[in-house]
Amino acid sequence: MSLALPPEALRFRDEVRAFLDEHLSADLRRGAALTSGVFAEPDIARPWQAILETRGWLVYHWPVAAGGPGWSRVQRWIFEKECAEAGAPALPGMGLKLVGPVLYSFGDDAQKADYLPRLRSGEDFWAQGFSEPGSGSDLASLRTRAVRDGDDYLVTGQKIWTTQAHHANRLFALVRTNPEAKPQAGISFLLIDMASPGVTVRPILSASGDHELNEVFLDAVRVPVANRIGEEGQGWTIAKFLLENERGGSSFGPGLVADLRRLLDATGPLKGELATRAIRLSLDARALETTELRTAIELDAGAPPTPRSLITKLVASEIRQGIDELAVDAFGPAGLQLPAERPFYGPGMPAPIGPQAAQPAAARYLNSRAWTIFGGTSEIQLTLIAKAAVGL
Amino acid sequence: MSLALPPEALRFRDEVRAFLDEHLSADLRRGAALTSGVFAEPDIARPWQAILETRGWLVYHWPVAAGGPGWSRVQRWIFEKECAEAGAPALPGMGLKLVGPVLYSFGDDAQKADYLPRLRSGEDFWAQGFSEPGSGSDLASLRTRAVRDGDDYLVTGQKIWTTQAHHANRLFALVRTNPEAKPQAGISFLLIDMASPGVTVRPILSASGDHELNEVFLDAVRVPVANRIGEEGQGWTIAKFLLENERGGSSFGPGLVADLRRLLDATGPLKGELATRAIRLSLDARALETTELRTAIELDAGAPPTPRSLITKLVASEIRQGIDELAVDAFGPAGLQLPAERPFYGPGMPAPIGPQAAQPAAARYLNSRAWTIFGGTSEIQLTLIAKAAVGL
Amino acid sequence: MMLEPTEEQALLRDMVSRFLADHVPTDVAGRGSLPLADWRALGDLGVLALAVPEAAGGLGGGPGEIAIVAEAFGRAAAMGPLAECAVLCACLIADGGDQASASKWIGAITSGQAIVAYGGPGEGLGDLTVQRAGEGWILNGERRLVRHGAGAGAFIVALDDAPHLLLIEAATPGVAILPYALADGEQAALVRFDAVEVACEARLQVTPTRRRRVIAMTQLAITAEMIGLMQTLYEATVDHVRQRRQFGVAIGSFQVVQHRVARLFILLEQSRSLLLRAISADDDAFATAVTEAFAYVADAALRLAQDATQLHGGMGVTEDLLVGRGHRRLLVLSHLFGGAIAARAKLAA
Amino acid sequence: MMLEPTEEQALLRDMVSRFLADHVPTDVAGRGSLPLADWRALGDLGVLALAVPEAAGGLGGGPGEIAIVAEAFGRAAAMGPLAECAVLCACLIADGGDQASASKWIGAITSGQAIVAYGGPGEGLGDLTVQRAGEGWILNGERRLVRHGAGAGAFIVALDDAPHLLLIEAATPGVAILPYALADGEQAALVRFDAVEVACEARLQVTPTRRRRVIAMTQLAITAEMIGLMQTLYEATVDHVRQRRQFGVAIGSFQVVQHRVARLFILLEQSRSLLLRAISADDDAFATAVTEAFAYVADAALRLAQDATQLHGGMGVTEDLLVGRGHRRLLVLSHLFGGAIAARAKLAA
Repeated sequence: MSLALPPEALRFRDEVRAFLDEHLSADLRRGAALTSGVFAEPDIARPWQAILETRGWLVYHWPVAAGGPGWSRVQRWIFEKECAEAGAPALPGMGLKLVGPVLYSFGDDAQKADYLPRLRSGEDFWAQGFSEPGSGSDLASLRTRAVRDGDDYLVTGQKIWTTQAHHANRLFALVRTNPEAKPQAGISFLLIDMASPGVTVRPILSASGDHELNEVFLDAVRVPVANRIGEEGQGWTIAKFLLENERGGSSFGPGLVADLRRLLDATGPLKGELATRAIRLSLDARALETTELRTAIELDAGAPPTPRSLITKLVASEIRQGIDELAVDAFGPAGLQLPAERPFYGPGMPAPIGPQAAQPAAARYLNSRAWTIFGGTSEIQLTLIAKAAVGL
Repeated sequence: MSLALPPEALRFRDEVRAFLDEHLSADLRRGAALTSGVFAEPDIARPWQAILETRGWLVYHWPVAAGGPGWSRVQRWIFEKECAEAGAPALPGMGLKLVGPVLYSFGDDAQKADYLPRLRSGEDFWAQGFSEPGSGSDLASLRTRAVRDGDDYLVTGQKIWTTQAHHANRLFALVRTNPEAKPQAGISFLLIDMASPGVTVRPILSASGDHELNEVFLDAVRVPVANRIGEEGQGWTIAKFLLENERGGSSFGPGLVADLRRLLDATGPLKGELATRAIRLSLDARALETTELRTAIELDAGAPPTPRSLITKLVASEIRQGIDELAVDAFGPAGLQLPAERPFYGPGMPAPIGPQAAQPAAARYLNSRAWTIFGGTSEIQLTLIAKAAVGL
Repeated sequence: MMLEPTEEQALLRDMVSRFLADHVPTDVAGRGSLPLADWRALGDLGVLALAVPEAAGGLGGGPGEIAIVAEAFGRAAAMGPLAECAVLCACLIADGGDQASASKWIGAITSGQAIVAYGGPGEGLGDLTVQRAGEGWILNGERRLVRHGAGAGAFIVALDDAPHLLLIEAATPGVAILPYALADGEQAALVRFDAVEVACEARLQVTPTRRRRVIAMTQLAITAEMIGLMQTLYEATVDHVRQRRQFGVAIGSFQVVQHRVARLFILLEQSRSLLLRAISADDDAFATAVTEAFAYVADAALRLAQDATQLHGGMGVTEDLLVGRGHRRLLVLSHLFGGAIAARAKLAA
Repeated sequence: MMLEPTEEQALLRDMVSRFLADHVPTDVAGRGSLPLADWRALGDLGVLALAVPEAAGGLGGGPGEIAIVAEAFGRAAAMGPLAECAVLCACLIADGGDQASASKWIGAITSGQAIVAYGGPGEGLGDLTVQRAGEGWILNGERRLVRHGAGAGAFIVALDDAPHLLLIEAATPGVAILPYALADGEQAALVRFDAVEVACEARLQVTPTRRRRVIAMTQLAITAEMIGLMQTLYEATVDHVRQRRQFGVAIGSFQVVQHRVARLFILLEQSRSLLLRAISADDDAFATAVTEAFAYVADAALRLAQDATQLHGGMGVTEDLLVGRGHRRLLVLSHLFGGAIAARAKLAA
């Protein structure tokens, strides 16, 4: 009974560490440290993606057959922890974490050959078209229609909360192909070229002033039937697969541990209530990374997925919000500045009030409120835990 | 717009204060300060009840027609605040607060003449027979049966959580007189002589070791029909009247403010986390007493009862628990002692570890967990607030 | 003892509310300070003279009146230099300024023609030193969070360790103003003082008691503004959970949503109680009662804003809805004067 | 890297669990220490020798083994002087005692024949002074929370400001033992030392590093015991909300109940993670990792106990159900060594 990493794991860790030391430039670290949104912007993400792809570690969580390096779950955990400690950019997950696994699991050979290389090279930038204005947590009520027209579908509807859609050239979307069927049964999974006529992207500004989210309007957009993943009506099954990947896919704890440490480096030692909150957050984050390591060890040992992994997203969201609220409090008056310019590491940014790390604090605080909403609200997560893990 | 007490209210306050200075003996104060349960035990409660009755202030919350002093709501609030500040014993509410108002509101002349004087003199000590093992928050599901037999009912069933029933000679109880009717419609309200054959009281020890609660077994207990309050089947209406009195009847804030102050007097200045918790509790308690004063002012001005008063019991319960948990933490190791002997002010009590105020701390902590359960759980209260105050 | 506003207070509230309803429609609310023209119009209505003593040509309003106006601002998510300029700086000049300062600035502030901004001491607010120089002083250092400092005609600078309150015009040589945006969209400034020569007339002679009271009045205004905005966010949230449907029902029918909104109701009622308590406190107890109210409300406001955002779902984190913008505003207001943490520390001391 | 116990650890766990299941039925569990006969039987099974180094005649178990046994105790709500006596005092004597002490006490402890109780320093635990007197010392003062002190044959007294660890027999002149009951039904003692003469052989020579480690092992045992009891209360609560019906349905079907139990699941999993992390820490990191685990678990345990009580309704506050008695036990365990607050303060320092 021990979580201590065995020698071969330590060697692997050192290898990752050495790689990060060498290839993660100061500019990339700085960009990552001053990113206010969930994911790095393309100017940071693209070069880092290329570096990882060159090393063969971009799709480290994909199976060997799909081009992954064949790492164990524990190796993935170690890799994620080292990346977090080193302050690597958070690559957008829509391609690598979401549609990638869908493509290699449900796509046909032509689709795989067509899309996977471009996904990895960064030529394709993906956005996710799931949510709609009327259907947030209740995905099955989606209304975007795809009507068959020869070898194409004509897709009409509206998607919302589409992260980084303004950078994307590809959209994967759930659409209703059969309005007669039961809500879940009539849904299909389509790949849409954002350059198609009828696609309009409208920005949604966050309260922080960040532009990460968008609405995507689809007006009789012509999508080849060949761009459908799986069978018609299989969309719900694929979506569930994807959402489980989203929830349980990667480790949150290491990033939270590292972010809290970086915050405390920037603020210096905290006193009083702030010190107490920092300790509590640190214990929560360390517990979470260990919970994630336990799950990785179990999966490597061939155990079936544990319901414990359901807690990850919920707990991570609350720690994230706790850290970002602590930051505003700890930076004092400097935590209240919120320049309109972006990115925070860009040349157009005004001089910070107080330490540079304080400048994105308010933006981060506001943005991180989204963590308990998107990707399944905390309320949905708790119900899921009660049912699947507790057995109520 | 001001809550400042006008001169006549200040004069009234001074009158109450002078009375308490003179009549609240050191022994009574000490007994009250070292009581671990919700209510004072009879050795403390009876003499204090007699003193108040002599002054005409025992049933200060009853209308003039029922024998009350005709105080405004604000006067009641002031009286309760002064009693709390002075550390007066908490008189059991089953008679004075619960069945008393039922008697003068729903009783016939014979019942009033029979019971009210003995209630005030302390000759009658009342217990409340509402809850049953199967029906906690769901009172309408009660199963104790009362079957008509000539001029009597034969009452059979079981009541639980009967506070101080081991001291009581009277029980007021909800019983099912019509098993055919809808759950709420078949219930009646009876007054039962505890000396009747078939009444058995079994103590329920609290986790703290205190004996406050009991089970009362009723085995074909003969109760004259004349002991029924109101009509047959009117029990639910009377119970609702009584529960509203229980929830909204008196002020909790002043007692919590005073208890917290006494705790801090005993512990001396607190540091760090404990100081923060004390401040938060103090703000909560001061807000609550002010919320209660606002309600009193409104009622005196003739406004209808405000839904704001629904928050009182819930908020008070949580502050109560907060203070009692703070006490255990603040007393340090001494907060962990829990002698089996009772009462804490009695001659048989072993020497305290640390300050005397620390000796009942663990008992109080354990007992106060009941606050969010009895008299409508916090969950029930929140639902009530959502519906009646928020309008959901 | 009266919960309702007096007739005069009700007239004041209705006047301000009506003005703000007309001039700050919902889609504009919470995006930044009122335009100067609107500010002047408020001055014309007498709103900005409210806190100034009658002897100094103001309306001599008390805590009740100030809270009523500030709450109306919060209710409408309207912004402007109300608390620090029209309450704090105006009162300090009226109380302690010489004839020249008073005649130059008080009329300008109360008519909405000029802003005097406040640079008080506190953790993270920057260091300042003041040295005697002849009849006057030399000022060096900075104030980091001077709300509305970008457009101010003058500053009142306070020092913690000295009884100095100095009124310094923005155009004084050595004063450098670095404007920046706060989270609520208002402009603040970091103001640097580089060997600024301050004449002896610039010193405001305000007794410590009065100074404490005026600062408490300012904090009361901020507390009342938070409560007004809490009320607006609360009502928006109740409406939303009644209307928004998921899984075929209104989300307000879910037990956890009901309980959560019930908690917000409690926060709001308790906040209001402490505000009323502060308004009603006698002079000796006033400053502490305000600190208590602020300590509670600053926490409650942020908690309410967070839950309002959560219950609004995705829309709650955008700039499109007032709930997101109100959240930003409450983030700023709840952190002024050191926020709830400094207030609790003060109460514990 | 292995989550499951080794084969030997599993045998140990099963043996202790079986013994406790046989000897501590649910209606007895959580009411106080095991009877002496049972304690001796555990000694016969080798359980009490687990922490003692092999060189001193023990089994030389590590953190994993100690956690397994302590967790089994918590799971069964069984009580006894496991942490402070069989782990802490036994190890201190084995490490630092002379031949005579070792031969007198170690066998007696590990066989369950005698109890050596621990009086450590800390806030509220009482003042002690020790003065040199010839070859030995004179001890004056008290220790206020000596668990199992009432029946102890000897005490190990530790001082904060001195490297002293003194082993003092209960019968030594000047030692006065005042037994009292703790909230969990166990007997503790306030022990007074009135000019007690301590011979030089009574001093346990334990290096600071080793002492820190042994104290961490003790805290680890208490942490594991809490987790075992949390698991028991959690399971009782899940069973209860499945079975208890109100308003015609199981209360476990209410959304707020579901979410609340889900939170308990999270607390338990996170607690277990920090325990495993501490067990797995290398020597340098061990003491800090234990403090971290204890700080988290002490809070989580009390929170879980409170919610378990709440969800059990009225029955939860009685002595009849294990949930109420388990709550008492967790109240005590979570406050040992200064509780979560002291642990957090240590981590912040």
